[in-house]
Amino acid sequence: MSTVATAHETAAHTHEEIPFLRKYIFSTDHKVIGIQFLFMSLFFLLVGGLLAMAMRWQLAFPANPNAGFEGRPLPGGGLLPETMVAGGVMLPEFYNALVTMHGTIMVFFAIMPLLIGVWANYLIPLQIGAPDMAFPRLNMASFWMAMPAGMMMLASFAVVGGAANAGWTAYAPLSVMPEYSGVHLGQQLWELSLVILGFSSLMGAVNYITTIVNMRAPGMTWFRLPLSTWALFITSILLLLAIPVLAGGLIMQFFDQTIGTGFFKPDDGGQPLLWQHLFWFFGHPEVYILILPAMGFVSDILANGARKPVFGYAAMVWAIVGIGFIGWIVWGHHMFMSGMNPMLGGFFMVTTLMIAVPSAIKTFNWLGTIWGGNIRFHTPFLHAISFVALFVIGGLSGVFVASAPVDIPLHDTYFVVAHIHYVLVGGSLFGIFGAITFWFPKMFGRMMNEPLGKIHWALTFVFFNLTFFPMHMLGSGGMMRRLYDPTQYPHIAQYQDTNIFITYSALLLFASQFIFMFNFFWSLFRGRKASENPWEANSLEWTAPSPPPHGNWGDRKLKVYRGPYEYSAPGASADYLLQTDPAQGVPAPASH
Amino acid sequence: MTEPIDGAAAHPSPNYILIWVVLAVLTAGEVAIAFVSHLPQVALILILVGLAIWKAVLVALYYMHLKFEPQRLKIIALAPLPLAVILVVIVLSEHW
Amino acid sequence: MNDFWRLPPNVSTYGGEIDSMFHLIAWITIVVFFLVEILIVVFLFRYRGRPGRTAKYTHGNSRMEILWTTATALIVLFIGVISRGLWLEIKDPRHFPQPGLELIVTAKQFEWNVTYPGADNQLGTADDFVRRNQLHVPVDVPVRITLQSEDVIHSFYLPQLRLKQDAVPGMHIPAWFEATLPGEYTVGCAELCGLGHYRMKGALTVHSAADWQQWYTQEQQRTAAARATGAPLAASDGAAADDGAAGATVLAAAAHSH
Amino acid sequence: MTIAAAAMDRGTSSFGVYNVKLGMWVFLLSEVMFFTGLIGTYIILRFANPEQFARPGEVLNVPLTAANTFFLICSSVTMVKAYAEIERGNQQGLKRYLVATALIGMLFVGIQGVEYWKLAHEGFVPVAALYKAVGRHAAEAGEAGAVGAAVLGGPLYGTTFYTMTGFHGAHVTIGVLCLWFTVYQAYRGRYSAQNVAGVEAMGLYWHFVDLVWIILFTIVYLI
Repeated sequence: MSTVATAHETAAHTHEEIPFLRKYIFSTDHKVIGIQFLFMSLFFLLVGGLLAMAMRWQLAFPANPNAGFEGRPLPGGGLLPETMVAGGVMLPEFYNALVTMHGTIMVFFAIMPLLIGVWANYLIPLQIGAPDMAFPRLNMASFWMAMPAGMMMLASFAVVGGAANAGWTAYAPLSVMPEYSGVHLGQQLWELSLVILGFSSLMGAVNYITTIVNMRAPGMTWFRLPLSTWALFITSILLLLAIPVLAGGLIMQFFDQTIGTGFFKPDDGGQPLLWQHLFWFFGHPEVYILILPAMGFVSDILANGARKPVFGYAAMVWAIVGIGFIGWIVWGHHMFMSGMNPMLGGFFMVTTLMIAVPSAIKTFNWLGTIWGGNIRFHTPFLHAISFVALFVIGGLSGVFVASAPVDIPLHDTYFVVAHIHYVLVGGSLFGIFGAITFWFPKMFGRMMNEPLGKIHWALTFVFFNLTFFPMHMLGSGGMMRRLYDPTQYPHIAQYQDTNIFITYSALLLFASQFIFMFNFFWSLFRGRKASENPWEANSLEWTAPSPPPHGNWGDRKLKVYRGPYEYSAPGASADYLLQTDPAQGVPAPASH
Repeated sequence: MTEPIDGAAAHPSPNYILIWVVLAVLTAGEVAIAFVSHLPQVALILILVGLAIWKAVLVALYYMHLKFEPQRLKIIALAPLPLAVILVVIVLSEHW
Repeated sequence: MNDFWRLPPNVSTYGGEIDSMFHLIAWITIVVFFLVEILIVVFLFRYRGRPGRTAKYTHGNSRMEILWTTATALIVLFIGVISRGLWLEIKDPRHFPQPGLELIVTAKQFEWNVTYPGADNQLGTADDFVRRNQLHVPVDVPVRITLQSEDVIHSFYLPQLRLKQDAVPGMHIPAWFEATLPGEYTVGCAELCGLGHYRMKGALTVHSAADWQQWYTQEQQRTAAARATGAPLAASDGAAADDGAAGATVLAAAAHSH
Repeated sequence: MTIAAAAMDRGTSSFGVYNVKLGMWVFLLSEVMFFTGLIGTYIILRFANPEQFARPGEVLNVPLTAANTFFLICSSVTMVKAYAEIERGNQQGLKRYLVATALIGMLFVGIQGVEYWKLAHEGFVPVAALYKAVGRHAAEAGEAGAVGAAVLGGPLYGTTFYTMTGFHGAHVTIGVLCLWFTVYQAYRGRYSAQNVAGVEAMGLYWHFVDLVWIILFTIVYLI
């Protein structure tokens, strides 16, 4: 935490001294909690990436003497115990554990906290003009539940039987019957960890919703909120209503394993499909939880880079609301092949395709936002526009799998893997990189290095596409997901060179992230000092000092006069106009 | 923008004891209907669920003061109900 | 475009329709893809920041927004409507064709056991026989399969026939296909089912009509002979636990659930 | 904390509902979804396996639970009375009714414990492999009668019953703990006619738990 300490030196003198522990560890300041989440989730992002690298190695170089593939020992595999890697060869059960933990850690402990734990905490009070969250202590508890949950998840690698290996979707009965999976304690730790994390998210969601509803500064009407805050608001509602259903299901799984109830065990009359319904009823809103906040950040950053108001602000808001709402009635598209009633499949197909409408609204409005702009190509802007370019691919590949008959050959193949990674890495992660590079100066009072940032962006963009685009073709070629050894099947083995190519690209993609890591820590200490408003942006956070002190604006009373995107307004003295600027003589926009 | 906060004295005090009596009578009625009457199964279920919802609504409206809250809070309070119905009805429809 | 997408060669009746649908969506999405990506690149170049110019001050254009919203809605509605018909044709038991052969496929870790009806052509009788990981069917005959699982969820995947259907313990799920070309094809598992998931594969043999009769009769005779002597069939023949009569309960349950 | 605290408790609100109350309502919405998952699971499993569920009263002790239901309703009225007293500034009334509510809540949990104890002895357990409920009447006829009696219902009955009522019971237990904390705060004089937030939030939670029980009692015991 010493890094945080340095960054907050400037904040310290404006306030009475708070003891170190209260200030940086058990802090109730929403900004410190946001930064704590940032360090935690970046750590898990690294762990999740490492797991992926191990998987990719196995996929590229499996040993299959029958098919003439020699295999190569996993680098560093000798450090792992015999239960994971035996004689340099990764065991299939360990591969399955990697698949499971990569998915779980990335979704629940990297992307979710990076989007929500970090930015909802950091941005909401700053963007709505509040001194802190509605429930600061609840906020602290939220972080201090997420942390042990993550440790528990990691610890499950070390227990007898290994970590959970039934996939991040934990389909019953594989997940609940150790006699089939070989995993006892690992799966239980997985369930408990997610229940605890769910609690943490729930506390966060209650806090975010109450704060946004109740604590906006005078003049900050709903339609003057930055789209980041709007997206985080809808995301919080989705979290609030989806997480408890998952928690209920997880607890039932836990009971099935520990006390021997029969919820998901067919022998007792329980239903494996019921778990899938509960999981995806949570899981599909979860997918939007993982993308909506990034959409919000991207809207903020694009408008800032293009020096233009967001195109169709109201439509953008309603599209977020629409995605959030339709997201509740599409979960069955994950279950097209599950043996669910085919009539239901037809229903879910139509609702799923409808999601394309709000997604298209957002995409075209982003295009409209950069159209006619005066674009500044700063690193956050490059990440944000990459988000748009890659989200389009993720959205379009979604149309294939949304169409139920086309999903028949594509379901559970690498096409789906490509689709989810275009949305979650090409979409969410680029949005996150955009957000980190954009708000870093506000968080730590120093600028990140621009040239390094651009190199990182370019390499990430190139290697991301080289890694994930070929997966589409592997999938339509019939390569199943979660496959320990693709060379077992002749129709996949013929494309092994593609798998090797993907692995090399993935290694380079992973390596490129060290540039970001270096830039992040170097800038933390050595970066150029940031001014209050380095990007010349409009929203309220840019009126507070960088970094803002505890309480954000001190005794200053904020009043909001306009929306957050009044860039290049005629009559204004600069090409931006702060929301707090009374600016006499500048005509108010006709609509919101 | 700033409206008066819903103050302690802002709403009338309903007759809590009367509500309590109604709840107790409805509970007794439910048990009676379930065990004494000889209605067909479907009618029985409909009546019992109807009575349970009636009781739940009484608690929400009076004990939880929803009746005296701003319209916005009422809407928020009802928000998850459609989702609850969607989940149960769609999963149930598999068995028809 | 098959080379680009690497779709495995299709050998089933409805596979062609799925592929057409795939390509239709592919073309629509490719057009949208290029439209959006080219616009991004053009805008980035055309509106790059230069000193002295100002950005357009506009908050949107309702006509444009309504236009692209409606266009998107119509396109996805079109895809939805034509997809739905094809979907029900393939997956809704009420639309299944009259089967010329009925089989039971029982999945377990990590093998596919196929139950064939014996000489009486009826499942659930004593002369049923089971072959492990060997699915044999005649060409040009609709085959109806009842999928079930003994342990966890598996997914019955025939890449060249464009068929995929989960096998769920406790359920008896119907599926059908009609192969159009004799040959050897793949049976795979598409749902993570445990440590042996990757090797849970079988062989699908599509026979010409004559070959089929020969294979089918031969297997019936082999089974009968083996049962008469009490000697188990060699494992290399792909013979599994010989529980012909067990099929009866399966069929009864399948009839009940649909 | 100090900076935030002033604005937090009953801070200015553009919505018309102060933070603690709004937060509690928002939290209760997620509770609705939690119980939807549990009750929905029960409905679905019962619909799919009607033979696994005994008729009302055969296994479960309805008279005892009906009495317990009545007690929970009583605790709701004492809770709302506590709130009404502090709204009028009556500290004594607040304390009296809060203590009554907490005691009745403990009574409810106690009776539920007794119910579980007896049911478990009659073979009605959540563990699927050990389920052998013979019903109250066979069990009351003594060991001899119970041995030969047919098992009523199936493992899913025990599984769902204990999970649903158990989670409700856990909510009541947590509520009782919070109630004692509220009592403690009341004795420290933390509440007044101007400061009812804690009592009102406590009340909302308590009534919600009561409301869930009203639904559970009907669905689990009477249908």
